[in-house]
Amino acid sequence: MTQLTFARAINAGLRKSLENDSKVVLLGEDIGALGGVFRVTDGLQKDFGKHRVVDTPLAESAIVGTAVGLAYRGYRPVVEIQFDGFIYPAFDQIVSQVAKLHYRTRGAVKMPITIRVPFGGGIGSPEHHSESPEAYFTHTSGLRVVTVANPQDAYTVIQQAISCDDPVLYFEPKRRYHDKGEVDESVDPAMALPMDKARVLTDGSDVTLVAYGPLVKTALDAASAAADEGISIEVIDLRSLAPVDYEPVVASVRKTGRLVITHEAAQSGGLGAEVAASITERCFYHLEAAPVRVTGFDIPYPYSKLEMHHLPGLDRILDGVDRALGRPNSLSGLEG
Amino acid sequence: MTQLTFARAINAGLRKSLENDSKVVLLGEDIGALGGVFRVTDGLQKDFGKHRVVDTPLAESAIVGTAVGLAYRGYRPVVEIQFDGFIYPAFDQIVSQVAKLHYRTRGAVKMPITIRVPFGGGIGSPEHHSESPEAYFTHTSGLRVVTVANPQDAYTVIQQAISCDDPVLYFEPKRRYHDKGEVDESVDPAMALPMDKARVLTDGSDVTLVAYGPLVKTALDAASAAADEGISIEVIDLRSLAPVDYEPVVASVRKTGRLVITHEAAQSGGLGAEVAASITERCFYHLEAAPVRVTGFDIPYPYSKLEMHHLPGLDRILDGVDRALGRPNSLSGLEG
Amino acid sequence: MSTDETGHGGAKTPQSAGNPGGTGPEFLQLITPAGERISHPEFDFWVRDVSDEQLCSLFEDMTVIRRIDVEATALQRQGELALWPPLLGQEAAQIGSGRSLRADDFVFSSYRENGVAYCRGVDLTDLLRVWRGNAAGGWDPYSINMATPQIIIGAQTLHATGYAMGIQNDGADAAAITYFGDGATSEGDVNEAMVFAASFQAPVVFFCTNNHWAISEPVRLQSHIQLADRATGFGIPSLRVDGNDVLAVMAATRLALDRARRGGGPTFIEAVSYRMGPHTTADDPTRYRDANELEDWAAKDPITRLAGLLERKGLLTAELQQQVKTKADAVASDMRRGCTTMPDPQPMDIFKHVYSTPNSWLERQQDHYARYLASFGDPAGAVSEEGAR
Amino acid sequence: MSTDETGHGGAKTPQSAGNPGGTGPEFLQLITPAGERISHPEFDFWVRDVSDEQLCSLFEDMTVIRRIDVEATALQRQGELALWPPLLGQEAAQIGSGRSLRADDFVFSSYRENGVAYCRGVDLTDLLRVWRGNAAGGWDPYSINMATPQIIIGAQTLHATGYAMGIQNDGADAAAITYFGDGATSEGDVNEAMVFAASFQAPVVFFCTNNHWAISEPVRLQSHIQLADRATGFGIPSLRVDGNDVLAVMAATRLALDRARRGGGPTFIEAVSYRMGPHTTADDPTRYRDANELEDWAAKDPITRLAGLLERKGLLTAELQQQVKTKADAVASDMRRGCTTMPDPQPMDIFKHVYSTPNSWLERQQDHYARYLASFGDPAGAVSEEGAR
Ligand SMILES: Cc1ncc(C[n+]2csc(CCOP(=O)(O)OP(=O)(O)O)c2C)c(N)n1
Ligand SMILES: Cc1ncc(C[n+]2csc(CCOP(=O)(O)OP(=O)(O)O)c2C)c(N)n1
Ligand SMILES: [Mg+2]
Ligand SMILES: [Mg+2]
Repeated sequence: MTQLTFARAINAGLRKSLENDSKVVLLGEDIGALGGVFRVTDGLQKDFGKHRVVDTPLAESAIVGTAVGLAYRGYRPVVEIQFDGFIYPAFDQIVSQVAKLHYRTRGAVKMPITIRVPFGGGIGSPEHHSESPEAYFTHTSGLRVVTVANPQDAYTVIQQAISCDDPVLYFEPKRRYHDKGEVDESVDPAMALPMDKARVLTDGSDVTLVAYGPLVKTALDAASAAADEGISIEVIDLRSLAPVDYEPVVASVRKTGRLVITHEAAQSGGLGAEVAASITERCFYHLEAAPVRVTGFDIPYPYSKLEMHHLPGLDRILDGVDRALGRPNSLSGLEG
Repeated sequence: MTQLTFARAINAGLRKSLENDSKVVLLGEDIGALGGVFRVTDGLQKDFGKHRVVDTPLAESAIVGTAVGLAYRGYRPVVEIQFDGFIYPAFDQIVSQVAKLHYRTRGAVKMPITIRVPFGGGIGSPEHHSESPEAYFTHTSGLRVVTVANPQDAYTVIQQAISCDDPVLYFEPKRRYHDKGEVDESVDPAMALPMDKARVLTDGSDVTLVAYGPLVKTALDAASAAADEGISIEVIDLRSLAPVDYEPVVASVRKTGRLVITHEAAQSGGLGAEVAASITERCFYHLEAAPVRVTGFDIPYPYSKLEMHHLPGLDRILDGVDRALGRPNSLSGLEG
Repeated sequence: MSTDETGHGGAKTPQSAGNPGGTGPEFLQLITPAGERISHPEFDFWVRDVSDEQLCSLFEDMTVIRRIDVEATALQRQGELALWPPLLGQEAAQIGSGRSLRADDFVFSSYRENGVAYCRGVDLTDLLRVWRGNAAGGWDPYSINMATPQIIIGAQTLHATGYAMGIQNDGADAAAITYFGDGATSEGDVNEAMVFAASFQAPVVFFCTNNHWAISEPVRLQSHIQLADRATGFGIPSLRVDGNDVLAVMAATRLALDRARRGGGPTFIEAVSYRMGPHTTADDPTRYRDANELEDWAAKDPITRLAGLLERKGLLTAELQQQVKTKADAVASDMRRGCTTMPDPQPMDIFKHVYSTPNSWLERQQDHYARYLASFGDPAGAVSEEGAR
Repeated sequence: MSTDETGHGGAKTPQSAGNPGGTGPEFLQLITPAGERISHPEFDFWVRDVSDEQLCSLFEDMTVIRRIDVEATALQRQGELALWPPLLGQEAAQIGSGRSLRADDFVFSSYRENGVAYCRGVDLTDLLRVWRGNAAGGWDPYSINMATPQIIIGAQTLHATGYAMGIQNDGADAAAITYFGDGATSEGDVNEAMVFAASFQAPVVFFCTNNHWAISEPVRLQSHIQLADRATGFGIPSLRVDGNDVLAVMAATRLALDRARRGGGPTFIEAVSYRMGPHTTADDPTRYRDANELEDWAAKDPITRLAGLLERKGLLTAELQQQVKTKADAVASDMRRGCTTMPDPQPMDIFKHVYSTPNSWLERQQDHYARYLASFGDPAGAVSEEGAR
C-alpha cells in the first residue's frame, strides 16, 4: 500500500498495462517529454519508447481515427484527450466509428480503445477546460463510460478499461488529480470489482445520494455534515456511467424511499435525468418523493470566479436532500 | 390553403425567409442545382442566386464554422446537414462555438444560425442515414432545438427559427417528407404559436402520450386505436425539444396521472429520460404510475430490414400505454 | 461567395494555376484512349512483368466488375437491394490498384470500391448484404484484409493511417491503402490523415479517385487546382494518373506500395476518372450535369481502351471474349442467387454485436423486447403500421 | 510510429524536402538580426511609406506589448490573474501584422495575439477580464473589429473565412485575418478553412505564427516541410517571412490584405518566430526544450533588431527611449489598476447571455438558484467548501 495521488495512480495503472501487453500504445498531445499537461503519463515515453507512447500532431479526430486503425491492426490504443473541451473535434470518429465498428463488422473487429478524458471544473481554468461531456457518450450505444472517485479505483479501473474489448471513455476528475489515497498496486484488476459496477460508500437509511467522479468527495462530505443533523445518507459512487449499475441504487431506494442525484454537467438531459427516470421506473411504489437532481445549470461552463456557483457544493446537495426529505428547503412552498 | 408535403412546406418557408431578409443565406452540400437530396431547397438557388444559396465543399465543420463567421458579419445563415449522421464532424463548431459565442461575447455577438437536419429512420437507408441525435443538442446549453410534425408547422417554424436570434437546430422528420397536409402560407410566423411551445393534439383523460417529430403521427394512430378499446389518450406534440415546454404536459399529467413518452433515439439518456424526470419532479403526487418510455434501443441504428423493430410502432406504444395504465402488458408480472 | 467569383486574378500557385479540377492532360498515361501502348521512361518499369495473359486477366476482371455493377443496379431496380452505388467508368482505377495489392496489405475504402473488394476475393453474397439491408456489415474484414466500406466521407483515411502506424510498429513490410473521392479531399479527416501519415512516415497509400463529381458538385468546387497537388503541401509525394488506364494505375500503385514497404512513407495518387452513372441508384444526375460531358468521357472508357490494346496485340479473340462473358455471367448469376436467397435476419439479431461483453442496459432491453415479441404470435405483426391488435 | 523514423528516404517534395519545421533561412527579411535594412526588389514597395516616425512608433508598440506581457505575467504570479499566455518573442509578428490592418478589417485570433488586440485599440482592462476569470468574454468584438480570442485550436480560421465570405457578399473591400500557430496547422478546421477560402476566393489572410512549439511539441512533429508550403496545395499563394522582422511582416501582410481587397482571394503567411516564454504561465518548458535553443533565438530578438535599425538611423535617442519607457510604464500601470480594481462579478451573472430571448428551462433554474442564494445571508457562504450551515 502506498499513498498516491489520482494522477500518479493512473500513471501506475498505465505503466502496468504497458508492461503486461505489448499491444498497448498511448497516443496524445504532449504525453511524451512533458508527461501530459497533468503529468499523468510522466516518464512513460522515457521507459517504453516513442513507439509505445506517441506524441501526436494537434488533431483530435486523427488521434481517435488512427486509434481505430491501430485497433483494426490488433492494438489496444489508449488515447489522451488533453482537456474535456477538446474532445468535440473527435466526436464523429468516436460516435460513428469507435462506437459502431464492432456492430458494423458483425463482431469481427474489436475496438478495445480507451479514451482518457480529464473532465469537470473547479480548477480555475479558462473556457473549454472544465466541461462535463459524459452524457453525450452515455447516450451513444456501443460505448462504455466510466469514471473514478478514488486513487485505488483510478489505478484499477484504467487497467480494466484497457483490457476491455469494448471501447471505453475513462473520465478523470481533474480537480481531484492531486488528492491522495491508499493504492494497493498488487490488486489484480481481473479480481477487483468490475468497472461496470457501482459501489455503496456509506450505509444510510433516510436518503440515497448518487454521485460520480469529482462529486463523490462532495457527496461524502455532505453525508457527514448531514449525519451531524441526524440525517442518514447512503452515498453511492456510480463508477460506471454507461451502463449504470442500477441494482445497488434500486436496493438503496427501496430502503430509503428518497433519491438525490448530483453531477456537474448541465441538468437538462444530463445523466441525472436518466438515473431519475430509470429509478422511478423500477422503484415507483417505494419512492416517497420525486428524485431530486442537484446539478450544474443549463449554461456554458462559467468563468472561474463564479464556477463554484455552477458546481454543486456541499450546501446545495444538502438543500436537495432536504427537498427529498420534505424538510424546509430553498424551494419550500413552490409548486411544480 | 394548399396541400403541401413537408418538403415543399419547408421549401416555401425558406423561400419566404430569403425574400423577407437579405441577410438570410443558405449553405450546404448539393443544395443548389440538385435542390438537396430531398429537394427541400429545390429551385432556391435558381431564384436567389449562388450568393444566397451556396453549394459548399464537402466539410461539415467548415459549413458550420463559416456560418459562424457569417453570423459575426451580420448574416443569418441557414445550414443544411445532408443527413443526421453527418452532423458529427461539425459537433465541435456547434457545441463550442455556435452554442457558446453569445455567452462568450457577453451578448455582443448573436448567432442566429439555423441548422437544418433531416433526422430519424424508417426510410430503408444504409448506416449513418437514420440517426436521431437530438439529445446531444438538447443537453447543450446555448442551443434551441425544435422539430415539426405537420407541414403547417414545418412552414411556420422554419421561419421562426431563422428569425430567432439564438441558434436553432431544426430537425426534419425525413420519413414524413412526402406526407401532405394543409398549409396556409399567409400565416404570420410572428403571430403563430411560438416555436418553443408544445401543442396538445387530442384531449384525453386516461393517459398523456408525449411525442415529437416523426412519431407524432404514430402516436395519433395509437390514440385512435386505443379509443377503439375505450382508452382515452391525450397526445402532445412537443415541437420544442430544448427547452421543453412542460406546462401543457404538467397540466395533462395532473389530469391523467399517467405518462408515456416515445422517441426513436436510444432510450438511455434520451430526451424521454429528461421528460420523465422533469414531469416526475413537477407532478409526483399526481402520478399513478411511473412514466413509461417507449423508444429505440441502445444499439447503433440497425440495418433497414429490421429497422421497424427498433422504431417504436403503434403496438409498442400501446403496450407502453397499457403499462402506464396497469393493464396487462408484455412486462406484466416483471419486477423492477 | 459564389464560385463564379474566381476570375479576379491574384491567386496563383506555381504548379497548376488555371488547371482546375484535374481535367488537364498532365497525368501519367501508358495506354491511350485509342488503346495504344505508349512507353514511359520511369513507369514502364513498374509494369514490366505484366504479361499478355495478365492483360487478358485484367480485362476479365474489369468486365466482371462492370457486370457486377449492372447486376446490382438491376437488383436494386427490382427491389432486391435498397440502394447501390455504381462504379461504372471507374473499373480501371479499381482493378489497376486492387490487383497491385498483396494479401497482407489492408484496404480502407469508401462505399464505391466494390471492384476492389472483388480483387480481394470478397464473397459475392457478402458484397450485397449491407445494400440489401440484411446486416450491419458484409464480410469479415480479416478474411480479405479489407475494412468494412465507409460511408462517412473521408473517415477511413485515418483508419488506414493508424493501421499503417501499426504495421510500422510491428516491423512488417505490408502497406495500407485507402480509397476516397474528389469530394472527400475537403473533409478535415482526410487532411489530418495526411498530417499524421507524413509526420510518422506511415506506410499508407492515399488513392483518390477523382471521378469529377461529389453527388451534384463538380470537383472544381472542392479545389481550383489539381487534387494531386494537395499532398505535396503536406510533404507527401503525389502522382496524377489517367484513372481510366489500367496500366498507369497499376504502375502508380505499385510504385507507391513499394515505397511504403521500404520505409519511404506515404504516397498520394490522384486517379483521374469519371463517374459514368448516377451517384447512387437514388440519384438523378440529369438535374445537375450535362449529357455532353458523359459523351466525352464515354470515349475514354477504360474497358474499351484495354480491349483496344488487346486487339492491337491480337489478344482480343472470340474465345477470350466468350470466356470473359461466361465468367461475368456466372458471377452475376451467383451474385443474384446469393442476394435473393439470403435468409432474412431475425428480429432479435439487432441486439447482437453492440458490445463484445455483457451490458446490463442492453440485456434488459433485449429481454423486454423478447417478451414483447412473444406477446404476439407473429413478430412481423408486432411492428406493422396499422398495429396488430 | 516515432518521428525518428523519417530517415528512410523516398518522401520528397519539390519545394522544401530536408528543410523541416521552417528553421531554414529561406524567408523574406528586410531587417537583419543585426539591425541592418536590406532591400528587396518586390517587398520594399509594400513598406515604402514607413517613415522614421513610424519606425519609432512600431518600436514603441513592440516595447509596450512586451511590457504588457511582463506585467500580465507578474499579475498572474501575484494571483491577480488565473493564467496568461505570453507573447514574448512574437512582438514583430503581432505588431507588424496588426498595424497593417484597417479599422474595417476583422481579426479572428488565438489566445496569444494580445499584441494584435493592442493594435486594435483594446481597452486594457478588457484584455484581462477573461484571464482573471471575471467574465466569459473581454471586449465587444464590434468595438475593435476583433473576435473574442479562440482557445479551440484552429476553430477561428473557419470563422474568418465565413466572415470574409460575408464581406464578399456585401461587396465591401475589407478583409478578414486569422491568426493561429504552427500546431494549429494539423487541425482539420484549418485545412477545411483553406478549402473554403480557396473555393470561394474569400478575402481572408491566414497568418500562421510558427513559434516552433505547440506546448511541448516541436513544429517538426506537425510537418516535415515548411508550413508555408501547406497552403499551395490548396491553391492558396503563400509567403514565408522572418517573423521577428517587423518590416518583413508588415510588407507581407499588406500585400496579402491588398490582394484580398482587390478580389484576389486568400493568402497564407508563415511568420517564422519563436516562443521565448513558456506556453502559458502554467507551463514548464524546461521539461522539453533546450536552453541553447532559447539563446539562439534571443540573438534574433525582434525588439533589439528594430532598435538596431533605429540606432543605425540615429533615431534611437535617449529621448525616444525615455518616451517609450514612460508610455510602456503608463500602459502597464493602467492595466494593473484596471485588473486589480475590476469589480467582482455577481453570482447571478452566470445566467446572463446564454440566450438572447427568454428560455423556460434556464429561467426556472435561475429562479431556483436565486431562492437558494436568498436562503443564505452571504452568497459566498452558499458555495463554501465546508458548507455554511
Ligand atoms: C461526412 C459526410 N458528409 C456527407 C455525406 C453525403 N455524401 C455521400 S457521398 C457524397 C459525395 C462524395 O463524393 P466523392 O468524395 O467525390 O466520392 P464519390 O461519391 O464521387 O465516389 C456525399 C456528400 C456523407 N456520406 N458523409
Ligand atoms: C482543439 C484543441 N486541442 C488541444 C488544445 C490544447 N492546446 C492549447 S494550446 C496548444 C498548442 C497550440 O500550439 P500552436 O498552434 O503552435 O500555438 P501556440 O500556442 O504556439 O501559439 C494545445 C495543444 C486546445 N486548446 N484545443
Ligand atoms: Mg467523386
Ligand atoms: Mg506554436
